Amino acid sequence: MLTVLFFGQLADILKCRSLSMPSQRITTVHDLLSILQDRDPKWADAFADDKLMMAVNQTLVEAKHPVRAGDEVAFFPPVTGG
Amino acid sequence: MLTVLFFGQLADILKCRSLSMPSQRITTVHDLLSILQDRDPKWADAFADDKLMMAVNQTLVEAKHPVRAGDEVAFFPPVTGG
Amino acid sequence: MLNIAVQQEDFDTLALYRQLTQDNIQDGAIVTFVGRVREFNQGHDIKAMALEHYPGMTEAVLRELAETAVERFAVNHISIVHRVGELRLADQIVFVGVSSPHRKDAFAACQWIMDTLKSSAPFWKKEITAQGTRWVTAD
Amino acid sequence: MLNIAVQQEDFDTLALYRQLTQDNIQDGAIVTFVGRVREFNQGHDIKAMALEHYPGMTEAVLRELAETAVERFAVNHISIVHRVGELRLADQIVFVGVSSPHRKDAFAACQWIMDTLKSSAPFWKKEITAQGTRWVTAD
Repeated sequence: MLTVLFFGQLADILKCRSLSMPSQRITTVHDLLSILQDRDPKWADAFADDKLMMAVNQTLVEAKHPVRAGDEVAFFPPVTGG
Repeated sequence: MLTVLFFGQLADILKCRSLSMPSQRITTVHDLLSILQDRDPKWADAFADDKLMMAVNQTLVEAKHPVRAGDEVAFFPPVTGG
Repeated sequence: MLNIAVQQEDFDTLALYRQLTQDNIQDGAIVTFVGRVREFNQGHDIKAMALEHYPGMTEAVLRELAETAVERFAVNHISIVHRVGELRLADQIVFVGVSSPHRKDAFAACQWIMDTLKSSAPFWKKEITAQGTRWVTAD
Repeated sequence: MLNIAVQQEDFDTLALYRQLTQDNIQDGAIVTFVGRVREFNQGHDIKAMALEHYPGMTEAVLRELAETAVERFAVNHISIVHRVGELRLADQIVFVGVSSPHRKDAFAACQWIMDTLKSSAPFWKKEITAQGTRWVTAD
């Protein structure tokens, strides 16, 4: 299984902050993104944003980064702290 | 008359912190420097330092800056505050 | 000394400054940055602000920022404190303080930490204005 | 607000910070620099330090620095405090604090003031070491 987290405006748009999903057929963040986009048109739009940031196990990564069972994967808009 | 001030290591070398002198024959800081250098060999050496800084009426200037009766002229080594 | 904190409560700038300098006779230069909620952000009249973050990752990113700064610059002590939750106008948001034997390294490290924090630490600001709430967008 | 002081007594960093920020809701960024007497200066073991200055000119130069910084950078409040007289190891020497709506201007102005102060404000440091006293030479 994977733990998938959403933050900031993305969580508001999806009306979802976290979900668990099976890790079969998922070898990269990109694979996970495709599955999430297929859920419904609103999700498809939300994940089409090319400014979206992503992290695997709390480290920023690119979409090509590998994903394994047990990983925590997070998606969020550009950060605005400081 | 002119008020002439010395600071930092320069005052130590000259064993003098201030002096008054007539302003006749002095139209620039450079003229004043020449007169001070003529006082004795130690003064000549001290004022030959091309890193020496100078101020007229408490504003940093170059040696070509004009000097008038009543001015306060200061000479000092490169500053080391902060 | 690396001090990293993510907290709801306000921070005490003087206590953080003292922590950087006490028992520290090697560092002649201390630079601090404090970010506060200011009157106008992106043209809206702010009443308050809510700061969301990614617990766990936030602390890890700030710690790695501090560790990288120690490698890149001649700095010995670093303190980074970032608040989360609801903040009001003029409240303090973030403190970054560094100490170094050299003035230029202290300025460069403090500025690098703030710049990198702004682009990589997982915080998101929501503004609460008279017109409602809106997420702040990145520059 | 421009605050300029040349004084023998120590300064209170928190009070100076508060002066920059109180009743100030326009500035989200505050950068401060503190310079202190550190252990090794130019390879000598420092016991104490004496700071001479040019009374009158010092204050005028610091005020002009602050006025120029307000013209060159988007900064609203500036505080510059420089000590003179005898100082010991780890004592505070100088405080420069600026507040700005913008982080980059706050950093740039604070660093510009320190760099320019170092090259133009009439202060001279004498180190008191176990081997005697010696004037510090400029870099």
